[in-house]
Amino acid sequence: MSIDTVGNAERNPDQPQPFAELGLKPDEYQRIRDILGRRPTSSELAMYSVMWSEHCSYKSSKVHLRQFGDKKPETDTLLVGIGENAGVVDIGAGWAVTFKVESHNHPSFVEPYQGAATGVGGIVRDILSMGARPLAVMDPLRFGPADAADTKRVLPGIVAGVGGYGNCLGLPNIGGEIVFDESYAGNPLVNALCVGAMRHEDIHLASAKGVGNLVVLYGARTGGDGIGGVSVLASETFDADGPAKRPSVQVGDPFMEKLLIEATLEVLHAGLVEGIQDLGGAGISCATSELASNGEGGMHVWLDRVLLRDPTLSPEEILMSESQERMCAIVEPAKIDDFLALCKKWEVEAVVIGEVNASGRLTVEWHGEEIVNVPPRTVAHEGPVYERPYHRPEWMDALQADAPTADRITRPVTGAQLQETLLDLIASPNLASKAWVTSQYDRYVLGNTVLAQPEDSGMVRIDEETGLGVAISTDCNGRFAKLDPYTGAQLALAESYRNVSATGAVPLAVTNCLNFGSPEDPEVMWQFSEAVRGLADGCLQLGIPVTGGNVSFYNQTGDTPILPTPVVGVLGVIDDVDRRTPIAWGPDGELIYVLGDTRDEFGGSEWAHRKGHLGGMPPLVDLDRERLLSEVLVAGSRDGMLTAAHDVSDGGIAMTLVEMALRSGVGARMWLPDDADPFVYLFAESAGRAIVVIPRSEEMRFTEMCAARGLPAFRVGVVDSGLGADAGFDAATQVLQFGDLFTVHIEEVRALHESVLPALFG
Amino acid sequence: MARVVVDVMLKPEILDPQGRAVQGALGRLGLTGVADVRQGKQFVITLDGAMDADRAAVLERLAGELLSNPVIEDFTLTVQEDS
Amino acid sequence: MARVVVDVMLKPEILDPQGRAVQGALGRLGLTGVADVRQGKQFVITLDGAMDADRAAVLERLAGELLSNPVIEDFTLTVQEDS
Amino acid sequence: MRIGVVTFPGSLDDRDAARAVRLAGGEAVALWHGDSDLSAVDAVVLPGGFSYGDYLRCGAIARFAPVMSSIVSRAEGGMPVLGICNGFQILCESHLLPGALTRNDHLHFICRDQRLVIESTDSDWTRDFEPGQEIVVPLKNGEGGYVADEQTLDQLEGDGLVIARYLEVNPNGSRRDIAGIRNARGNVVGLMPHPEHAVEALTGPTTDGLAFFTSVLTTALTSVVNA
Ligand SMILES: Nc1ncnc2c1ncn2[C@@H]1O[C@H](COP(=O)(O)OP(=O)(O)O)[C@@H](O)[C@H]1O
Ligand SMILES: [Mg+2]
Repeated sequence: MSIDTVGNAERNPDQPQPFAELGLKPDEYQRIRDILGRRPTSSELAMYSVMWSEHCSYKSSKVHLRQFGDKKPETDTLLVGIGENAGVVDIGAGWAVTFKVESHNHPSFVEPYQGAATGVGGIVRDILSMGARPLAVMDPLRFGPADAADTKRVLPGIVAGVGGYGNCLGLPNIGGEIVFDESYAGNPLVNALCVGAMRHEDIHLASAKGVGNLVVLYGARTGGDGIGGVSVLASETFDADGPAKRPSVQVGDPFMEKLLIEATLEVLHAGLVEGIQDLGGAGISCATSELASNGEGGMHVWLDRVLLRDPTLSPEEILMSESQERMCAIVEPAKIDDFLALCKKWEVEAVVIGEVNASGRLTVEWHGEEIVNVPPRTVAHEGPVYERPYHRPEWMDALQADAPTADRITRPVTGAQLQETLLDLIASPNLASKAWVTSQYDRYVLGNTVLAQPEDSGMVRIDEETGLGVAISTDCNGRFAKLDPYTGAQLALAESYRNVSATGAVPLAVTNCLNFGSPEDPEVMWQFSEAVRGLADGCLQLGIPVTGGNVSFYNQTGDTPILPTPVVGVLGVIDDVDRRTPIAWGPDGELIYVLGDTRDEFGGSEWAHRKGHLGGMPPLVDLDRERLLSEVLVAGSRDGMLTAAHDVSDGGIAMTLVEMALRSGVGARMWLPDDADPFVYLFAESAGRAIVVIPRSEEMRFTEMCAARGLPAFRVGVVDSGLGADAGFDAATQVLQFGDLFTVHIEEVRALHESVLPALFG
Repeated sequence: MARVVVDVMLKPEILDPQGRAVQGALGRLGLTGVADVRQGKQFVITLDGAMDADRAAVLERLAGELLSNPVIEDFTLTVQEDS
Repeated sequence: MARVVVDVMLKPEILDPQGRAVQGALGRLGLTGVADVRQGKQFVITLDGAMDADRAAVLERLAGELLSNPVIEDFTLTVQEDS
Repeated sequence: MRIGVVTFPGSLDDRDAARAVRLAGGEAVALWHGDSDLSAVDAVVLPGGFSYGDYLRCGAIARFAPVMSSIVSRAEGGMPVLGICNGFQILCESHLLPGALTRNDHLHFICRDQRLVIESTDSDWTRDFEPGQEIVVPLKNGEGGYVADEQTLDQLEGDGLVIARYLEVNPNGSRRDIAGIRNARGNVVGLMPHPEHAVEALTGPTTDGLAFFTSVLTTALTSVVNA
């Protein structure tokens, strides 16, 4: 096997190189030559090609993502902003929280279990690399139609993978999403979110500071995982036999990740670490170039010291391997023995692979020969930036004009028709109980889970002394985003913000995972640019900064992209988790109120989706109203005025009430406003609404607060466990009575709601 | 009665965390010089009646589609005709 | 180099839900007359150097103590001496 | 009273077990799998989790940890030991309790709030319950199906060694709905569900689990009085 050295590159400047196979455009290749003043070695080519890929360089999205910084609201809660592994938010009392969502879509389509498992593993290491103890995970998922054969293949595997990894790692799963839509057939989305916490003084950054400090690689051994494209380089340098087979799939080892977490937290707390970085996409190439360019600017690496799982790997492959469960730390020489001893305690292999220097270059050596000599910033941060063309699709006008009006789709009118509509929504895979999935996830481990599904947000306690905690929700209705990406992104933000507020937490910060089709399609690029603009404007208006996120492009089959799916995660803080607001109402006599205005809004609704229709405009978004609603929900929780609160979204008021009744097991009597169109009132998906439940003793105080602040509040019902007999059941039967229109039996509804996913996937 | 044994192993290039855990334990418990451990699955399938070409073809297909995951695993299939 | 294969199977009297699930699936996917399926584990252990009586004894012990649980499982151990 | 909580590589519920011990009024002492010294604890909890990834068989590798030799010999001398979930699996693998725990019959990991009936209250860990008391605690496992041969099962039942049984739903195919068992002396208890996750109203479905941990403190008091 011959090694392409820097000397060799200088001696043979014109040797042809397979840059195109590695995904580099001719001008990008030329730029590398210009930067280096010579042709790159094959190892350098490997590094540049992977670091300049869409996935690592954000070359198509960068120009748009800048808005998150440019439009950042005034805030003093952001301790670390966009650009690090994950943003860090101050939640008071010396505590800081970091959270981020990332995609693992394509790998999960190829191998559902391992793709999803390694997706969870990757985001957990991002959180760990900030110095935080990971506390919980969430999993926003999207699938093709629930009854499609491929959904039956991917969904159980993905769910088992999310659970298998998270459960074994000991992180509670506190929420997520499961949405079915035709557009995700062949393009399932697996987004994974992790949240972690640390004391302010424990925040760590990915930078290689301090000349003479050592670069330690620790965790799993390096194998040939995820190096698909780079094998072309290996095959050039290998003898006639060609390279050994390389795996196309990465296998996760959650046990190793658990050891990695414990070992990392111990070395951080012992003060043994100057800088730290996880290894994810682009492996050692990414970690060394980012650490070097964020630090003193120089680093030397002895690549042959890397512990290998597969001894046949070439240096190019080692540089690019995406083997899981690895971390990289910068350690002072005086502390290296203690560092290695703690790794040993946790049975984690560790080896010094490099040293920080002042050369301003990243140099890599392989058995005494120099194979890389580059300015690290050009690899890590100065990749190509594209201004991809975009334009509003011509079909948008027709799509938006095709509203689901009464003329277009017959609407239910009679009590029986309205009841049938409700039962159909309850049994739709998008609204049915997700317990078949979530019961495969441990939500109890660590003993700090205050809320998990089916509550509006996940909530975990961070400080056992004071009860300080955080709530997180992730949301996105891709149908809304298709009808209008700007508004759709804001609606995703609004829903997530509302969900966090409903639990009593004050929204503080935003993360996002932008799942789109191909950026080379100007129409997709338009959807993307509109979604980013909407989200950035929305965050500015709500006063909560974007702290990080992830972009996933190329989610499409042929020319058909997925629904634009900007998943938004909002994090809120609650100073005492003991006063969280759940969705279950309390005893008889408590009053049920709808907050906010209901309009005839069905564009992109679940009702229209059930009718096979997508068109019209999404619901109006009024972020000032969302903010007001949030303040009322938080104040209601703080002052002990609320027993329950639940945000109104998919399936409208009727579905929201059903979910509350199912959670509490107690019936209620509802009435409809005289002037209301029952169908619109029950099923419209207008934004900016929540249902709250108030003890009678608090009614006056609460309604006065709403009136004073100008938030519409309508009394629409009362909790009542004694309606069974009236409805023709025995007296103990719990029912939900919708005026004189219709009545549903709660346990029958529960059986229906819970039977849907088991029937499809059990 | 025919007996068919299908052994399924992770492909050599795929990480085998289970095998690794066993390897560590074997070493700690006194077995010297363990170079490698791989952990696989074994299916022992008993069929009524004799094997024939049709069933052999179905089995071969299902061993590669159902019993193993061709993305990460290899299988070997052995027919042991019983009395 | 010696190769040792340890096959571990649930005892016949212990219910094997995995085997049962596989049996159902094989039937649904077109294999006729499946009388029984049992799913076991297989360990392929590669040792540096040759087998000797000491190592064979350690292996035999660990196959029964570590690799299998005698309460519910049986094992068979096969040594395949390699070149 | 000092109650040790063992951390193996891959233990997950060790902090929770320690919290439960503290809430019950005991002193939680962290024990490390690699130490055979038990730091003069009066009782030990083997917590839940995936020791060594549970890659071979749950509890199979942990059983050989140095700390286990000390625990086995102290348990044989009467020290109270509670194994929860993975801890139960380790106790079976160590032969401190009969039988074994196998893959759930439905082949999925399951996390649910589980109703149980406490059948034996004369163990060191169940004294504070009423016989026949029904409780709800979380259950979460992938390999929780209790199996043993018929003779062992008959003997467990005949000798009153079943401490808890599943009610309403058998979540994993356990033989005879067994959720937990004890040894004849009553100091060693294995339990598949997780009482340490039902010790605070805020984070658990109930606080029913606390009585396991107060029981062992009561045991200690009684033995002091009797001594
Ligand atoms: N949609 C987005 N919104 C805001 N920040 C983003 C977005 N996508 C990526 N980022 C930020 O860009 C940086 C690089 O992202 P990424 O490559 O995913 O990080 P990592 O290398 O840690 O996996 C991170 O700070 C990330 O938070
Ligand atoms: Mg990162």
